[in-house]
Formats: sequence, structure tokens, C-alpha cells
Amino acid sequence: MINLTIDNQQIEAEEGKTLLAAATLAGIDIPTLCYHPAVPSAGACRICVVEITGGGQPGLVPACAYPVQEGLEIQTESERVVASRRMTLALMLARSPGATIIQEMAQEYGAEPVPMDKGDDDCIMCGLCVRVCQDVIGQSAVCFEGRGHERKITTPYDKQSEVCLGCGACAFICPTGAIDPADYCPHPLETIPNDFNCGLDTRTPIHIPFPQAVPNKPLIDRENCIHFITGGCEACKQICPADAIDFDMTDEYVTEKVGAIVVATGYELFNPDVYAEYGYGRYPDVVTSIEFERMVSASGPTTGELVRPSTGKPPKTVVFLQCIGSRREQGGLPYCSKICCMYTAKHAILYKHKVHDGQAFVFYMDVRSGGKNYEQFVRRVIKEQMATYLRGRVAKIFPSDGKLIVRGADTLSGTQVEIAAEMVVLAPAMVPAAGIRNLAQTLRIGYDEHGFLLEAHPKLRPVETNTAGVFLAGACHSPKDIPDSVAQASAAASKVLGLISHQTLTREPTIGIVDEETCNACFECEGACAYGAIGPKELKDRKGEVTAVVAYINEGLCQGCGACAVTCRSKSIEVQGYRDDQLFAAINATGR
Amino acid sequence: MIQTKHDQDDTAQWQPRIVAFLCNWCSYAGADLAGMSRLSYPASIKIIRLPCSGKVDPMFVLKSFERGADMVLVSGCHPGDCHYTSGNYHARRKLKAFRELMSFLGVDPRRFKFSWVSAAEGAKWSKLVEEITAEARELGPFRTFPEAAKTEASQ
Amino acid sequence: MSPEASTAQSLAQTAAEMLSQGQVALVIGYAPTEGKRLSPPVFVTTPEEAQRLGFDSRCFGNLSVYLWSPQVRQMGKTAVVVKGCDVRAVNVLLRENVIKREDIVLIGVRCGGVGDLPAHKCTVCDCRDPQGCDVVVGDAVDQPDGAAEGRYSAAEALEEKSLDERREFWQRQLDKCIRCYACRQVCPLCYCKRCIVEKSTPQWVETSAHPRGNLSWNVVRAFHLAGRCVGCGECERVCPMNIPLGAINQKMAKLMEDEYDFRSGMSPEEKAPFTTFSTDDTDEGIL
Amino acid sequence: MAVATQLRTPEDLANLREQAATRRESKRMAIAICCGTGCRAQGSMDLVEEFRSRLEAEGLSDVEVRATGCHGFCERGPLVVIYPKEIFYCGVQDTDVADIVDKSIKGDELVESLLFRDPVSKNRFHLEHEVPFYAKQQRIVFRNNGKIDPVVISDYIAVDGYVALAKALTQMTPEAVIDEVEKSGLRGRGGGGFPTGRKWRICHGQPGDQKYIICNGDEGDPGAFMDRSIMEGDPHSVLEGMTIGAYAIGASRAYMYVRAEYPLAVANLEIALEQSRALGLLGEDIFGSGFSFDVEIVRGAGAFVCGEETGLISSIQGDIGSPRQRPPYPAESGLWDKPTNINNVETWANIPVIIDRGADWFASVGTEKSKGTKVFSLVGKVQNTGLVEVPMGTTLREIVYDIGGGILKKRKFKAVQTGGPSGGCIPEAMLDLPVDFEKLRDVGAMMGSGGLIVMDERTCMVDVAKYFLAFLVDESCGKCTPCREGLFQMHAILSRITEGRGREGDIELLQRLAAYVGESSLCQLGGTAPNPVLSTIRYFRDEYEAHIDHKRCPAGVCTSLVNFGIDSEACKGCGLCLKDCPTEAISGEKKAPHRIDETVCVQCGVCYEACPFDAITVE
Repeated sequence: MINLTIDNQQIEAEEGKTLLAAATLAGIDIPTLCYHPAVPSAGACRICVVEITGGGQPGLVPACAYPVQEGLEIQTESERVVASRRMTLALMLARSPGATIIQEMAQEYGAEPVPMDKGDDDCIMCGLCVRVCQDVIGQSAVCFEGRGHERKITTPYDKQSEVCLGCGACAFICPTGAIDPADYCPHPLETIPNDFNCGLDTRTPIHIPFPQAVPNKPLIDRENCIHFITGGCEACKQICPADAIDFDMTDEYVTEKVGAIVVATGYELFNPDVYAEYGYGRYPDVVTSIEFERMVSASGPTTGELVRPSTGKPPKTVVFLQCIGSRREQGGLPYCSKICCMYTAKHAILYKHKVHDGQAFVFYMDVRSGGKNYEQFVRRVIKEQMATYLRGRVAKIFPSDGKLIVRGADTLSGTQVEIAAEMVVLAPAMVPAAGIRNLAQTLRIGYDEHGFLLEAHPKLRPVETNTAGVFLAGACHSPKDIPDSVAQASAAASKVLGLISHQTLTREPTIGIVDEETCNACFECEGACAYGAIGPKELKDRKGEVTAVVAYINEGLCQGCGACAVTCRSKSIEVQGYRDDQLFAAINATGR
Repeated sequence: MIQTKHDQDDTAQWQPRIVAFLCNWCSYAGADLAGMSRLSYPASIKIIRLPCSGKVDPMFVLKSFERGADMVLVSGCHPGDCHYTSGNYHARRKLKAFRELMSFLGVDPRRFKFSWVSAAEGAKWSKLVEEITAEARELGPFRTFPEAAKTEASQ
Repeated sequence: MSPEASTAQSLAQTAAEMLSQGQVALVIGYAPTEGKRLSPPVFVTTPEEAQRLGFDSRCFGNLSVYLWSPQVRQMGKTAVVVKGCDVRAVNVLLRENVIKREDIVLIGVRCGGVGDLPAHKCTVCDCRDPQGCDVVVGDAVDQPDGAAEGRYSAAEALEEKSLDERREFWQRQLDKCIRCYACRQVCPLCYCKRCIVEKSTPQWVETSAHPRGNLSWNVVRAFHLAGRCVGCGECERVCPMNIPLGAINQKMAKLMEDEYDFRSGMSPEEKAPFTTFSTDDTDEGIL
Repeated sequence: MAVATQLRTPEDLANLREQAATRRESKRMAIAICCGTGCRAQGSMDLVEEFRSRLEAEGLSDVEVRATGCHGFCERGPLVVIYPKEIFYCGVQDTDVADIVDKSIKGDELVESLLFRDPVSKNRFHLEHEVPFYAKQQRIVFRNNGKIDPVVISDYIAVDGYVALAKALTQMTPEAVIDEVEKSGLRGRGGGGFPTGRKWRICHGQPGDQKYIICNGDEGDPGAFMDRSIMEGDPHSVLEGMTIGAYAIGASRAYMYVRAEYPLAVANLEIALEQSRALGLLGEDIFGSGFSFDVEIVRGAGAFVCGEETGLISSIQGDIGSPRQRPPYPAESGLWDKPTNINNVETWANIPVIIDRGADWFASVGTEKSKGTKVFSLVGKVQNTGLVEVPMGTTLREIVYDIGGGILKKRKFKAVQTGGPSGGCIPEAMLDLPVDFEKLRDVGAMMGSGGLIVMDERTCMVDVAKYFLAFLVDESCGKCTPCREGLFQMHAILSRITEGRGREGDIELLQRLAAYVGESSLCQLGGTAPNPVLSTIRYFRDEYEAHIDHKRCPAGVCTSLVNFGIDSEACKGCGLCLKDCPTEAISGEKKAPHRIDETVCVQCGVCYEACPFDAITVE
């Protein structure tokens, strides 16, 4: 540890740390421009100069690049320092009068405009872009060219760079926003859509999947992480004060022995772009209900400001379309998605809260508001004229004069209606999460043609499945709203507790048993068994000598499917409960 | 077609007998769902519940025919959905061979049906039974070898 | 010396050596006998008796059927004289854990075909040179060309007939069955301690010689041999009622080859189609 | 020349020296022809050929022709010195060769016309050491220049070359070598004046197996060429110094960073390296001491900023030649992040002498804090230009007047600028300043690498400041804001002053900017860059004020501020100005006073320079 004094404050700092790091740790703020913690320091801009007043050669040194030394006495805001910064900013302002950050800092430091030759280059030559590209990304797509005042930052021969990855690190790190990577990047800049916000905004390769994620910690998206593309970067590792970044971590299979499984994989939305008449995917102002939900959310891409994707201005007219894909036997899904009527009513209210003078319309087939206070909720929306409800279907949506013309039928008045909307919100059908069929097959539970998981009995065992120990909760089972999902989840949890609170597990008695007398020990049954329940058993006489080897079924492993029994030519295996004599009797009973 | 006395019966009255071996988890549940859904289907079907379609031994089918079944149906989970992972795959392989063997020996393969019906397919079940019943009716009563032999001898 | 004589000499010499050196306790072979239609099996326990061994076109039988009999097993390690086609049966027995390879010695004989005509299986034989034997004797023989052609000719002839014709044909044939079970007794692969027809609770197959039970019996027999039968033809040969049992076996063997590219008994390591499955199996005909 | 056997011991070296000396002494006479870059440009290589063929033709095999390095008096080249008498001929052309051979080689006469004639006293001087230019010099660094052929290693060995190396390696520990250098008081000749011994000691004390030595041969100051002359004329002295330094520090590899504009230096150094390796003076186990060392030449692309040590290291590493913040100093983390010791050519050339003759002897030369000699490149409006090596403490007056022979055309001295582009201008009042590191710094100038530019009354000090700043703006690497932007703006301000657009407060603004650039810049380029501005404001503020307040350039240099006229009294009507005027603004009959048409005149000043009678007036 090294002891030094910064602004008359005794400070301990690790050897090798810079004055800037030591000061930052001590809560002393030093302005920087050409410094970034992930990039090697250059000491180029000289904004961070501090004055050595004792313990070393007196003078101004850049805090970002000057190492701590025993006994140094540093002043970070001395008259000399401020004068230097003021002049630096005056010079930068002369060079880059348009750079906002320079204007702001110049104002802060009172850098008076001095009569100087003015430039118009936003680049302040701090070189962060060059360093980040070379030292962090490891590509060296941009570099300095020329010397002195003629120095500029460019790609070799001013041509589009072949090595540029399009990562955008240079633009990101540029303090003045002087870089447009499109100038030298041959690839379109890679942006990563933020899945949680339905791709309405973008995210970085390191991200927290969604607000309130548990655990609420960032993760690295390997496919887009520069480190995993080039082997370089590691900026996050350098920055992380907790040293928590570990690039060697890999996805792992976690094996847990559990007594019960609750499947709660939720739902996705039916993709409405199959219906060309609604123009989803073609017209930016046609959005899905979940997109609308994110748009009006305070944690959403616009931090809660509802704007039209096409113009960025609040929509004055919004049309909500119900039953997109739901209740549609032909070319859709036959079932009712159950939640759309209620959330559309909610959306209408939210919309009125955001856009007071806005007008909302709802096209519906039937308003299904079964549930406690649900009907009252919808009635309120209609009564308080938060939305105009039109019973009928929409035939076509087409753009006209910057708006979307929604043409549909109002079956109650028997008229054709056309609404010039600024935004259209579709309420697509609820479908089970992708991959649910694989999961169901893995768990050996049933699912319907739409992929919704099957309960053991629709009335009597609605949270169990046919596989003991596997339970269902929420929309993986059928379209459900939140109260229903919570209720089913609570029920599933109760079932699990009921199962695992016992000392012993009761199993089905229907398992296979081998007739040791007649077993040929061919072990073809072993190959038919999916559970590895069959193995050899030595039969011994009284002296303990092996007299024969026969097949043996482990009753703990056997599930009683009977595949072995069919394979056995000598009929030496019986499944309890489905014994041959029982089945024989059953078959006989079918006869006349 | 073998002309028998049954053919002279009022065929409208005659109901074929179909023995169905259903797996517990899919097809039996599917049939149950059909019932719960109040779907109707012909009473011609006699259901025998087995844990799995893989538990169906050709012997059961033979015995059913011996016992006078006009058609035998084996129904299980869809491929990949077997409660026991692979029982329906074993069944599929064996019962195909069985059907071929029967056909080779002169038994009309249409009298032996095999189907995938999941627990959610109550409607499919009901429709299936309707269809095969109609087909069985069209095929007429199944004459087991002895009866056929007798008929032939009498001719 | 005739080829038969030299083969006989080799067999006798080999067997005598094995017995005298104590390698085996028993040699099962053929004893060609003047005037007999087929050469009967002989069980040789001494070097002297080994002189009885010989081989000719009358050696029709498949001696592997004796390998799993309790009496033979009791005697200890046994050598058996096998033709190329008989080795396939041995392979099935090995793969089904009926016998252990270390308990037996295989004396292969090169065979130019057996039977008077010769037999159908010999005209389509592709295994005249025995494979996987401990010793092979006999002069080199020619392999018939185009052996695969007509391998299943009996089954194919019936397949070409209509369903009704087949029904009629089999009804007549199976009607003859007297349930003597000679077919079962002679089959090297029918080794069950208790045959299904002898299981009485329940009695899946009716035991009386009634057409109903006859169909069941033959279906069960064919099904139990599906993917196993090596086509030695002994069942058909021994059937006192001359039921063309070989055609049924051929039908199943053809199915195995067509569907699963499988021919039984080609190696002791093979996995029979009915002990496994593929997710790619056809869904044809399934509702 | 190929020397077959390697020198394994000091005795081997002594034997070789004996042979070489004997061979040299066997010659009756030696003709040393300066073949430095300056004299070559004036045809000295032809002279060498001519002398050789002439001597051969005359059968004078006992006379040696020696193509030596720079003699320093480049003003008067090509120079020829005939030993042993040291007859000094200057301005020799190949047509003079026959005359020289006839008179001075075969006979005992002098070629009067080729002797140096002092332009002031009009005296002629026969011998080299009598020539005033040389008389007051003391040559330590230049001890061999002019005496040996740089591409003949035996020449160097004959004059006690590599004796110091042998002594260091076989009789001294590295610590003892450092002690000796430290005791000598030698300070870095590259500009900073950091004590060389202390620098070595720091590097010596650094942990690590791999250390590097760098010789800074990137002589970037315009007009300075002493390092080039040493590398060209006596490359082995530099190599020997480096080898001793490497031994002291514990380095096994070295780089010589030579600018690519010095092809002769590179060529001679490469030859020297080959010869040294052949003799085992470089390579493995030198003199059986177990010490191994080798040198590689790196050619710099000619950036002034690469003279800064961290910029130079970047350049060797193949990066952009931009300096970086120190610390860490190169002695701790330099080339490839290893401890690295950098000294410039002149410093290295001093080392063998210190080891050979001892620190005490060396310390006896110079002043209290600045020991030894310093080579200056004396240029500008002075009679005798060239390289001069004088003991530290010699006054500027001695250099300018005694050695330099005073101001050209009898004009008035105005200032002397020392230390290269970042140096300062020293006014006449301080001419008696004894030159050493501290004294120069105190008056706002600096030693630098040893440039000395003499300016006369016709020099505009604002223009001078602008000129140097323009150079520095051009040569700034552009990395740090103060140097890049500050110098640019200072230059812009100076430009507007010289163009008559100066504003009130510009001097103060210049001073503020200068102070800022000086203290806030990343490296010493920026750190010293304001010197020319500050020192000219300090001593010649009136000139600035004249430019700003009265829009007048007293020296008549800043053409925007000048109106030229012709003094009809002084004008003799020679017509020289008329002939040179690019815009035909001058008219007049021969032998009658001329006139300038102010409407056509573009104030280029050509007439002002051309007039032999100072008849052109400036307003």
C-alpha cells in the first residue's frame, strides 16, 4: 500500500494504481475525457491534470496516467490546475465548438472564449476509439494518421475497414459523439434486439434479461460478445470492481434429484403476421398487445411514454383488435385465449391515462368478462367512454396519409366503419411456450394439438398429470389470466407438499414379475425395458450354489408398461394388474 | 366375399364387435375425454385398458378374433409421447409384422386397426370409432377359420 | 479317395483328436449309413467311435438343435459338426444366451448342398463355407450364383395370390395340422422350457387339432420365429402333414430383410428387430 | 577490411593496435580529406580519387590518402589536412590536387591560395590548430574525426580505440564503470542534461534478465548535425561507448535509432558493426569476460518527436511515434516493457574517453555542474559556420566572435538562439554568459542538442518565434491537447501579429498559452516548445509591440508590415535590385538612383537582400 495526500486527504492506494483511481476511491472527483476504465490510459487530453505540490517533482501531471507514489502531495483543484483545465477546454472549444460535452465542461470551468482560430471538428483527438479498437477489441480498424494539428483518426487509406467488426465500441466510447461507424464499417452495425421489450429497443451483449429478474444479475450473451468473437475486449473484466466476470463459465447441465416437478412454462403470443389484412410487420404502427404493454410500461423502451413507432409522437387514435387468431377455426386457433378482453380494457384505460385527448376503439367478437368484478371493469371502460366498443371484425388495414385506415364492420348497427388510426393494437391468441412438446415428451406427459399440457383429469385432477410427481401451473396448461395461474400454482404447490411430506412413497402396484421357473434367460426383455429395470438374477440351491440365471425386474424401477411381457416368448413375465389371466378373461368377455 | 348366413341378416341391425386395446395414458384417457365431453360413438367397441400399447401381445388379437371380434383396434400414444418412452414404438414395429403375417395367412388386414389417439383427442377417438365401425359393418362379420371351414365344407 | 471319404477322414481325425486330448467330451455329427434316406446324427464320446463320422448330401438335419438339450449340456464341452447354414442357428442361440461360445466347439464342413433335389435352401445358399467355426473340413465348394434370387420364392408365390386365395389355401393347409409339434421339436430355436401352448393359465392357444387353434398355433410359431428363423427348413421337412411351414417362415424373414435389412444368424452379436425399434419406423396404416 | 582473428584478450587488442600504429607511422605523410556529408556535397569524394590516382601516378606510395569524417569547418569545405605537419587547406577543388601534390607532398611548400584567410583580420593560417575556428576548440568527442578513416577499424584501434572497452570488461565491475561515469559528471547531451551515471545506475538496479540499450541518433533539430558527424566519422567510438554502457547496466542487446535521412551514418555504422563482430568486439563472450552484446540499427522515419525517448521506443516497437506519459521511465519499463537505457550519440561517444582517461581528467574540463565539452553546430549570420566543440563554460561571445568570426557583412549582432527549435533567444546583453546546462536554462534558453543560431539586426524576433513554432506545430505528434492545439493557436496568433492583425492582449495571451503548453504537455516537446516565444517576448518585447501597436516590423522581415523604398543617396544604380525584383516594381537607369513603385511592390524583400549598399529602406 502506498500513502499519499490528495486534496489534503490522507489516502492509501494499491501500488500501480493511478492517481485518478486513488482519488476516485477516496470520493474525489477528477474530470476526464480521454479516459475510460476499460481502456489503457493515454494521458492525452490533459483535462485530468492535477498538481504535484510535494513529495515529487512539482508540476502538473495527468491523474489518469500517473501512478501513485509514496508521499506524493496532490491538489486536484488548485489554481494552477483549474487554469490549465480552463485553457484545455478553451482550446478544445476552439477546435470543436459543436461538441456538447466540451461546451458543458467549458461552461462549468468558466473557460472564456479566447480569440482563436475556430475549427468545426467534433473529434477532440482523445484517441479513445483508437485505443478501444486496438487494445480492447483487438482489431485496430481505426488509427491515427498524420501528426500535430493535422492528425486525424481514420481507417487505413481512408477506406472502409476490412477488419472492422461493426461492434460500435468506438462510437460508444467517443465522448463527443464524433464517430459514425457507418463511415468506415463495411458491415451494418450489429444491434441486438431487446427480447424482453419485443425488440422495440436494443440491448448490449451484457444485460440483465429483464427488470426484476431473479437473480437480478447481468449475463453475457456469448454470440454477440466481442470477447467470444475475437478473443479480445474483456473490458467488463477490467471494469468490474468485484472481479465477478468469468469468461470460462459455460452453460452447464444441472442434475438435481427431485421428488416432484411443477411445469410452469407460460405462454407466447400467436404471430399475427400470418394475417396479411392486419399488416402486422409491414406497418410499424400495427403492434401487438404485448408490445403495447411494453410501450406504456415505465421500464419499457420509452420509459412509459406512448409514442407511434413511425413518428415518435403520441398516437391520437388507437384501435384495439380482439381475437387475433383466437376463436378462429379456419386459419387460426379454435379456442378462446381468455385474457384478451380484460387486458384490452386495461389498455384502453392506460391509453387514456397517457394520451388524455386520445380516442380508442375496440373491435370485439364477444366481450368475455367472466371473473370477479371483471364485467364491472369492462362496463366502466365503456360507460366512461374510455373506448368505443364496436362488435365486429376488421377486414382490412391500410396506410393512408400517415395514418392507418381500419376498415371493419359494426354488426350492431349494421354499418361499415372506417377509422383513421394512428396506432393499431392486435390481441393475438395465447399459445404455449416454444419447445413445450419436447419438454412434455421428456417428462412423459400428454399435450393437446396446440401444445397445451394435459391434466390427469379435467375435472378431478386438474393440476396433476398422468405422470406421477409432475404437476401443471399456469398457461402451459391452457390460456389463463394471473389469478387463475396463481390459483393453479398454489394448488400444484399443495399437491407437491402432499406428495413429499410423507415418509414413504406409495407407488403403483402394477409392475412386472418374472416366472423364474420358465424363464429362458434370453434377456430379450432387458432390451425392451426403457427403464433399465431388468437384469440377471442367480438362482441358488440350499448350498448356495448357482443353479440357474434368470431375469429379474427391479420393482423400484419398473413402471409396469409391459413391453417386456410382450417380448417374452415363453410368457414368463406378468404385469400385476394386467396379468395374462386377467386379460384373457377380459378378452373372453368380449365374445358372444 | 364369403357369403354367410349373417349376410342375409338385416345388416342395419347387425352391429360389428370391435375389441379395442387402449393404452392407459393416451388413448384410454382420450376415450374418457370423449365421454366427458359428451361425444357419442358407437357402442360396438369393447375397450380393454392396458398400461401401454407396447403391452399388446399378438396373442390378444388372435384371441379376440377367436372370440368372435369382427375387428381389433390397438391404440396408443403418438410417437414420442409414450408415457413409457418407447412402448408405442415397440408396438408399432411388432404389430405391423403381425398385420402382414395375418394378411399373408389370408386374414383381411382391414380387420386389424392401429391408431394414435392422445389424451386430448376425445374428438378424434369418437370420430375414429365411428369410422371403423362403419368399415367393420361394410366388411361384415369375421369368420374365423373353423366357421369358414365349416361353411366351405357345407358348400 | 472320393471327396466324401476324405471329408469323413478329416472329420474322424479331428473328432478323435479333440476327444483324445480331452478338448471336448462329446462330438455330435452325422453317421452316413448305407440305405438310409438321411444320415442320422451320432453322438461320439470316444476317439474310436469317431470313425463313424462322415458327411454327404444326406446330412440334412441341423445338429445345433442338440446343443441346448439338458443331456448334452450335462456331458460337458461339446463339439458339433455344422454346415454353413447351421452356423446361423448357432449364432442365434449364442445371441440369445442359450449357449455359451466357450462351451462348444464348432466343426464346420464345407457343403455342396443337401437333399435329393437338392433342397430349396441349398439352391439359394450363400453360406457354403462355414464362418466362425473352430475347425473347417472338406474340400472347397462353389457358391451358387445369384443366391439372393428366389430366397423367398415360396412366400412370394403366395403373396401374388389374392387375399381370398391365400385364405383358402391356408385354411386347407392348416386344417391338416394334427398338432404333433414335430415342427417345434426339430426347431433349433424352439428352446423354451415351457412352450406357450403348454401354458394353461390362461390357455392362449387351444391344444386340440381344431382349425381355430391351428391358426393360432401357427401364427404364434411364426411370430416367435420372426427375426430369428434361419430357414433351415427342418420344420417343413419333418411335418407329417406336409404343411408348407417354410413359406410362413420365409414370409417373416422377407419382412425382416425388407423392413429392417436384417437376416438372422449372420453373426452372434446382431440385435434382432423385435428387441429394438426405431423412431423412423413407418406409420403406414396407422390411424 | 577483413581481420581474420578474433580479439580474445586485451593483449590481442594491444598487438593489433601495435600493428596498426606501425603501419600508420610507416607512411611519410597522410592526406586527410574530409568526407563528411557537407564536404562530400562539395566534391570531396572526387578529391580522394584524384589524390589517389595522382599519388599512384607519381609513385608516392609512402603517402596515405585518408577519407575521414567531418572536420567541423563545413563552411569552408572541402577540407584537406596534410599530416604530420597539419597543413590546412580549405575549399579544395580537384583541379588543385596536382598543385598540392607538387608543392606540399613532393616539396615543402604551401599552396597559398588554399590556405584559410580570416575574413576579419585578413590573416592567412597555415596549420589546422592555428585556424581561429579550431584554436579555441577542445576536441574530446571529435577526437578522431578528421584523423581516422571511419570504415577502417584498425584506424580506430590505432588511436587507442577499444582500449576503454577492454579495460572496462577485464578490469572493472559494472558498478565500477557506473561509479566512474558518475564521478566524471557527464550529463546527457541529448538536451535534458540528466546525469548519465545516475541514469545508468537506475537501470542497473532494475530487476529483470532482459535490458536494453538504445542509442538515440534521431537528430531532429534543424541545423544540428554533430551526431551525424560522429556516426559518420567515428562510429566505433559510439559503439564502444554503448558496449561499455551495456556492460555496466547489464544489457545484452542494443538498438541504434538513426534517422533514415542519414544514409552515410547508417552505412558507416553497419560497416562498423560488421567489423566489430568479426573481431569479436560484439557478439558472445567479448574479451573472454563472459559478457555478450550486440547492436541492431533501426532507421527512423524522421519525426522530431521520435527524439523523445518514449516516442523513440514506440517507433522501434513499430507503433506510431508518439510519446507516452512518464513515469514509468524507460529505465524501469521501456522497450518491450523492459528496463531500457537511452543516451544520445554524443553522450555515448564520451564514454570511452572517460573510461580510458579517467573520470577525474574528464571532470577537470568544464564548469562545476557541467563537465566535459559540448559540440555546437554554429550556424546563422556568422562568418565561420560548422561544428565546434568547446569546454562547458565557454562564453557565447567566444563562440560567436572568436570561433565564429563575428557577424556577416559587419552587421549588428542581435541574438543567439540555442537548443534547437525549442530553445530560446539570448540577447546581446548576455553574450558573456558561460554556456552550461543551468545558465542557459536560467535565461530561458536551453542546451538542447547543441544548436547555435546567430541572428543579426535584420532578423525579426517575432518572425523567428513564428518560424520555430511552425516547425514545432508541424512536428508535434498531436497526442496531447496542449501541444497540438496550444501550439497551433500560438502559431496562429504569431501569424496574425506578423501580418499586422495583432490585437491588444495578444502578448499576454501568448504568454498564458505558452505557460499552459509548457506545464501541461505530455512530453518535453510541448514542455519546451514555448521557449522561443517566451524568450523573444522576454528580451524583445518591443518588437512584438511594434508589430501589434504600430503595425511595423523593425527588422523589415514581416513583409505585410513593410514598405520598401530606395535611399537615393546610397543607391549607386547598380541594377541588382531591378534585376531580382519579381514584379518589376523597380525602375531606374544604370548608375542613377532607382525607384520602387509601391503599387506594384509585393514586399517580398528580395531587393533588400540583394542591395550591396544597404540602399533599400524599410518603413
